Amino acid sequence: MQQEFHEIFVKYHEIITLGVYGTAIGLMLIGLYAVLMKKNLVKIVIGLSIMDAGLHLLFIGIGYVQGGTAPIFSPGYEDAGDRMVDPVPQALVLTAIVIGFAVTAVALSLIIRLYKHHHTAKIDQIKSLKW
Amino acid sequence: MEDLGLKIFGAILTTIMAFAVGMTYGGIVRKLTARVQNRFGPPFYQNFLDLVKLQSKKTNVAHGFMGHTAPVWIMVASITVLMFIPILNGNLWFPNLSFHGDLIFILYMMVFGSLGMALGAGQTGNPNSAIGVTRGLSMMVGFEIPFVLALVALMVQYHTTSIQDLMQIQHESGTWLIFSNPFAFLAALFASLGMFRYSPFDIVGAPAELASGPMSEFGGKYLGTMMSGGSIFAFIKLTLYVDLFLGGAGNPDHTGIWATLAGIGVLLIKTFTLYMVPVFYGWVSPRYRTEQAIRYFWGWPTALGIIGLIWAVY
Amino acid sequence: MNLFFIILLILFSSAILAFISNRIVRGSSGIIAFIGITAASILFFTRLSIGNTYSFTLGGIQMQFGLNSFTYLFAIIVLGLGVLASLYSIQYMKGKERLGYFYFNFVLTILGMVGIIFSQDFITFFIFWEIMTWSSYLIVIYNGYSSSKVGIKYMIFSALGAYAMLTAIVSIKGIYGTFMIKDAIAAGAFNFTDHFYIPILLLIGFAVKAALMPLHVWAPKSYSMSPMSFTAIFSGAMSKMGILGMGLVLTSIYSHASPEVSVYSLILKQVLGWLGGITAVMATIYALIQTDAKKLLAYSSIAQLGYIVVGLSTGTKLGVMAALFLAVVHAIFKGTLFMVAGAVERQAGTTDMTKVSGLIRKMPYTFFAALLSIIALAGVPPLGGFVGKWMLYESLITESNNYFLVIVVFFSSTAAFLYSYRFLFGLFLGQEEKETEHVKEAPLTMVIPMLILALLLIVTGLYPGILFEPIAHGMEYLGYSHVNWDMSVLTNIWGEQTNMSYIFSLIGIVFVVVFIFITLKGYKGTRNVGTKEISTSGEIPLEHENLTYQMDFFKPFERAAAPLYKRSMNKIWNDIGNALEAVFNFTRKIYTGNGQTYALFVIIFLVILLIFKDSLFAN
Amino acid sequence: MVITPIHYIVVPLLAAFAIPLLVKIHKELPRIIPGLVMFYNIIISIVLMQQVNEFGYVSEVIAGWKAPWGINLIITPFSGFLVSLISFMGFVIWLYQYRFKKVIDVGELKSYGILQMMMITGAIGIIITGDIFNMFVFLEIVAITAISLTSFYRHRDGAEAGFKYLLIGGFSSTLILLAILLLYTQVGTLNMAEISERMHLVPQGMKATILVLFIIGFGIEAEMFPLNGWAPDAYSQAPGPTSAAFAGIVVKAGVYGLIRIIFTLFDIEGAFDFLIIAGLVTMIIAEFSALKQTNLKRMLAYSSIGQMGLVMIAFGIGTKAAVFAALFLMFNHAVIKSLLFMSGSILMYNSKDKTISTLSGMGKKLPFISLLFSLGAFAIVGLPPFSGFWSKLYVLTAAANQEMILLIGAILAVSIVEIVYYFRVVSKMYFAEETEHIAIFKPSINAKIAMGILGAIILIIGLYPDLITGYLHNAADMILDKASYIDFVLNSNAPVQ
Repeated sequence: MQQEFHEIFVKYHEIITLGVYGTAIGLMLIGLYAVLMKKNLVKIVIGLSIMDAGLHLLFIGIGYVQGGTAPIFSPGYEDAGDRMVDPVPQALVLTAIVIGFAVTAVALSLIIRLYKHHHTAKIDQIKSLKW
Repeated sequence: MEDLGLKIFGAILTTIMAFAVGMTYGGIVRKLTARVQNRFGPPFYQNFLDLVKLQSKKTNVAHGFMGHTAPVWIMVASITVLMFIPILNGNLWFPNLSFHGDLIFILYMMVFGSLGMALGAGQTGNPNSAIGVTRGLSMMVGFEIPFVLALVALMVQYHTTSIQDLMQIQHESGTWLIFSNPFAFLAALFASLGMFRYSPFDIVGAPAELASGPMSEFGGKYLGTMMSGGSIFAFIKLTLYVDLFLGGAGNPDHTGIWATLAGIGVLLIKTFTLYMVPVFYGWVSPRYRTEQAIRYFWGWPTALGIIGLIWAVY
Repeated sequence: MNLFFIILLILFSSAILAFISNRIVRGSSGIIAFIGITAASILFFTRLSIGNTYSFTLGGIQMQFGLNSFTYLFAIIVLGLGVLASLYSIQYMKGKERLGYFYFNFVLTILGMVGIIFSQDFITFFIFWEIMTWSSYLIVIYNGYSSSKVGIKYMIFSALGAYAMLTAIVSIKGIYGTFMIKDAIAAGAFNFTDHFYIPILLLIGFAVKAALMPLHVWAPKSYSMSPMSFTAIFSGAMSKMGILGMGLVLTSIYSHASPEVSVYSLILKQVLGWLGGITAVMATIYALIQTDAKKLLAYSSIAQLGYIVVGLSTGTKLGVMAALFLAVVHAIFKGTLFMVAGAVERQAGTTDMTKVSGLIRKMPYTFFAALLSIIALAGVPPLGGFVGKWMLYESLITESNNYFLVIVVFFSSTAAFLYSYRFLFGLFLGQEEKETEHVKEAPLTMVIPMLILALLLIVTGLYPGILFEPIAHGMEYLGYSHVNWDMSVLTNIWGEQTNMSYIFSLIGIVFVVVFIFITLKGYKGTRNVGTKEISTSGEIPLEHENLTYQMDFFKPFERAAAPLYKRSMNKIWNDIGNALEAVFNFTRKIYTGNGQTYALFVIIFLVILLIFKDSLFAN
Repeated sequence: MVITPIHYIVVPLLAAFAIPLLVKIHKELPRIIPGLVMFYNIIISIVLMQQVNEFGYVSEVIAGWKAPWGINLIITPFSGFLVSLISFMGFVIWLYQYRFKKVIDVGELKSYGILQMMMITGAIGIIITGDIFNMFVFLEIVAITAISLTSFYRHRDGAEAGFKYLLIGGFSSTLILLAILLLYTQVGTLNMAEISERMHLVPQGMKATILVLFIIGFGIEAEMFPLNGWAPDAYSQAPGPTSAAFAGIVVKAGVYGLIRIIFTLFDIEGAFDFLIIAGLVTMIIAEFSALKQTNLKRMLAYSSIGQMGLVMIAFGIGTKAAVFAALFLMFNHAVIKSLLFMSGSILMYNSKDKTISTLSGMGKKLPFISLLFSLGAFAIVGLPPFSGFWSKLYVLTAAANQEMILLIGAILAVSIVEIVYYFRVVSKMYFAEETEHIAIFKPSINAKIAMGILGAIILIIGLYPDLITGYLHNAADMILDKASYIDFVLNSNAPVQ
């Protein structure tokens, strides 16, 4: 059963990889679109988050080794080094997610305050600081 | 030492002669002008009578230090310049104190008197005087341009800044500079119209308009001394022109008494002829306004001067 | 410790002391400044001799202080005028506000100039140059905000000049590897073959300080707005720093230019000469329409500096000598004249010539100083000014064959009579104002410096040789060989001579004789009257009436020369300034204030870089 | 206790977390603690700089994993110089802000202290870490704290500035992360020394792409045009001490990142030319924009951007003399611009509508502050004998050695603009008619001391630059000597603590 699954996996590996990359880049572009085109502050922040998510996905996709195992050295798996999934991108993504979370939190709190003062959440109406 | 004594004697003689000639010329012009205007006019020696009258006035009105010294400045300028202008070419009796009569020095020294008079006139507090002075100064900026152009043309053409040398050159070559650089001469001649301040350039004194301009407040000994200085000055200007353009007078090779007298005679003829130019011009022209006068000098006379200079260079 | 440092330190500490002491004892700053400058001068003239040098390293750059015969000439100007102006300043500034501030900058300016004189390398030169600039800027704005636009203008042009200079300096370092002035000259930094921009940039830098057209627009107001005791130095000495630099550069160009590029140096000669000439003419005609005596003098300064530049531009022996002589004489008479203006300002409250008149009886000594200076300024014999003018004309006519330039210069100097007269008449002559009845002669400490300077003019007229000596040494330092000079005989290269002592004695004798004659003749009958007693159509003007002719003084001339007044350089610069400001204002619109736009910028920039990455970041 | 580089990070970080606890003990503690921490940091700096002088490098391996596997902290003359500078500036800024607002509620004080400590942690971390991802994390710490500090005042403009900063900062983090990812796929390591060693394996196109991403990512923090839209807003809206900290600390970290990437990681010649062009454009646009500003702090902000442009130019020239000049510029910029922001903030508090035109008469009301502001203005435009002159001179000399005459011309032309707007302010302050009287907020004595220290540094360095040129020369050597850095990190036998 496991073997079968593995074969199927190998078979469609390329498609899946492509899919992962495509999804990641697609997400990033969607995020970018939201950041650049949407006027609503909240939507812009959502766009930023989507962009981050796409990037994280890209990380994971790149770090994945086909048929790899968990990156843990343990008795009986001394040769795991050859076929384990690269742990570094995953660690990075974990950190990045945390950071993204922090950024979003700050952003949302700022939006609240902006809305309080300007009574609008349209970014093109909030430009008392210019030139 | 004997030489020095002779020189001083000559200097005094020159001064007296210049004074006499200047006064006489003035008188003659008054007479002539009157005749042209169909008046009888005063005798030609009227100027001397005037002077005597002025100098013998008992009361003189002094307007402060500058007013007091104004005649002194004029006399200083006249006499100093006179000493630097060769009257007769190479003649001992009319000493050429000039170490060659430097043109630039003379140009500037001639202003000395005007400056003193202007300051004196300024101190009197009479508005007419000040107006006259400003007119005079403004006009000077006008006529100095063609005049200097002409002088520079001569200097450049003959590589000398000395009047004596220029006279010598004319003497040796036999050609007057009026012929070798006619444009420069014309420019200078036009400038002389302004220099003598006859109509149409009589805007400084401007009789009937500014009283008598800078002179308004002067009288007695002051006016008398100023008149003397002015007369000397008129002679200086004429002699300068004659020296520069009309070949000067006198002959360095013959310095005997008769030659000298002949030289003086030639000088008188030449200067008088020259003097008649502004006078004639004045008879037929009404007075300019100041800016018209300035513009006049900056027009053709300057153009002629420039042509003269170019002529001299090439 | 080295003597150079001691002198600079004395000046520096007296600047600091002057700043502090005013808080302790009001008005003591002036005295401290005077003492400091005097002490420095005494030390300078007694202990320091030409040829001394001292090398040191600062910030990894080899530097050198030294004194050579060329800079010594300027040291005479700076320190001499500095001592007198600071003495004058004590009374002039008395009772004004922020004296500590004023004297701090006053002494610093002198420090800057002394430093420039000491500098043997470009870096110290530049450092002191900038110290001089900003400290003088601080004085220019001393009189208040109304003049602060003036200050900005001064600073902009100074910065323009200084940075042009700095560009040249670092280029010299980059190309020839040295900051030493002597080494750079020897290495051929100024030989005009390649890197011709170096001398040009340096000249621009110096031209600003020398108020050369078209970089002069800062000068009229800066000169007239500063306190007069400072302007005496500002115009008298500081502008000479520009002349110092120009002299150095120009002579190096002329003496080092190789034959194949002599045409360029010929062009440079012509350009500079004509710039100087035009400066002289334009400044003169602007001077004569001024109604404020201070502005009149300011314009006149610019005109005089124009003559000096003309002289320098010839590069001939007589021309350079004339320029340097004029530089010294200009320092003397313009220093005096600004002091005179200051004295009038202090005593009568204003220097507006339409409001003041007839001060001659009130301030006779001041008038005397003014009279002598004006005679020198106008170039009328027999004072020092004439000597300089004579040499200038002679050199132009006989040596450099620049005939039309002679006419231009002559035009300017003839027109100079107009404003000379205007100055004397406007302040001192004419009828006395009722408002100025209380005016008294300026205090002694103000009169003495003026009189000393005025007497110096007589000396330089009688014995110009005492100035020729240092000038000749300086020129020999610059590379001219066999500079001939005489105590009082001027000689041009055609061999024609003018004997100053001769002229002087002649004028003196005639003056005395006629003066005695006119005074003694009918002495008893002479009636001294006031200025109100005049014959105006047979009426005597009333007490309160003032008939002095002061308004539109040279209106006829103005009308005649109207085309010359049409385009003012000031306006052109203002237009340029406004255009630049508009550009700047437009530029900052990039920062729209919209966060999204900024984000867009980032993305666009990213895309552009990614597109061009191969060409941009090729290995 | 042995002092090691990790203290730099740990101590402020600990302090940041301790502040909310300590405030329970005494409500004045959040005021004092940052000062103590910064003082300790200065001590570390002194000790470590001595070691650096002795051995050349000091490094520390975290958790026993040697490089390239673990994260290492490394202090070179260059990073040592910068962290010392940051520590020092941090201390001066603390001195200045101590009692900046007398009446301040504890909550605000607490959060301010936390944020500030975090920011300094981040800035120092960026500089001393040898791991690129670690650098990214620290950069994010700096960014988030800086954003929070920007909008620290709860008025509307603060939030706006903060949001803009956040928006652009978000891009910055995304791009850097992407770049790190790409780099990792190519070289398979995150240690900077190892990356640098393996860089030649990376294909050209990929290398350039990564570089572009890095440049934009760090360029945002380093205020490169056109990525600096956030900067003027953030500078002008942040509290006074924070503005000073931006100039003295945050930007320095950003530039450090940029320089590290370009000099150590990559060996692409074109990047230097790019730096020159980018720096030039940054400088020109910023100084032009500064000219017509009416708000003093905004003007200072633009000026700050312009200075960073000059720093970029100097680094871009790339010779040793130029790098030395760039470091000198960074030092000067930190000191002078902080002084300007400090004194400028006090001036602004005393003006009614925070515009330059209301500054008239300040010279009389606040003589000391005005004097220091003027001193700063004189120094920043590069007038001798103040410290700003030397850095400008060195930059120009370095440029001249490469015969970049037009570059020199451009720098100096822009300097004239700089002079105009600074001197406008100075003359306004001293020589304008006093406007209406408003209540004067006098700075406390400690603020005066802080500014006095900076002023004294400006003067002393200006008169005797040799005091720091030695350190700067060492630092410049290090930046250019990539090989020995790699060698040290990877095969080090030197004292590793």
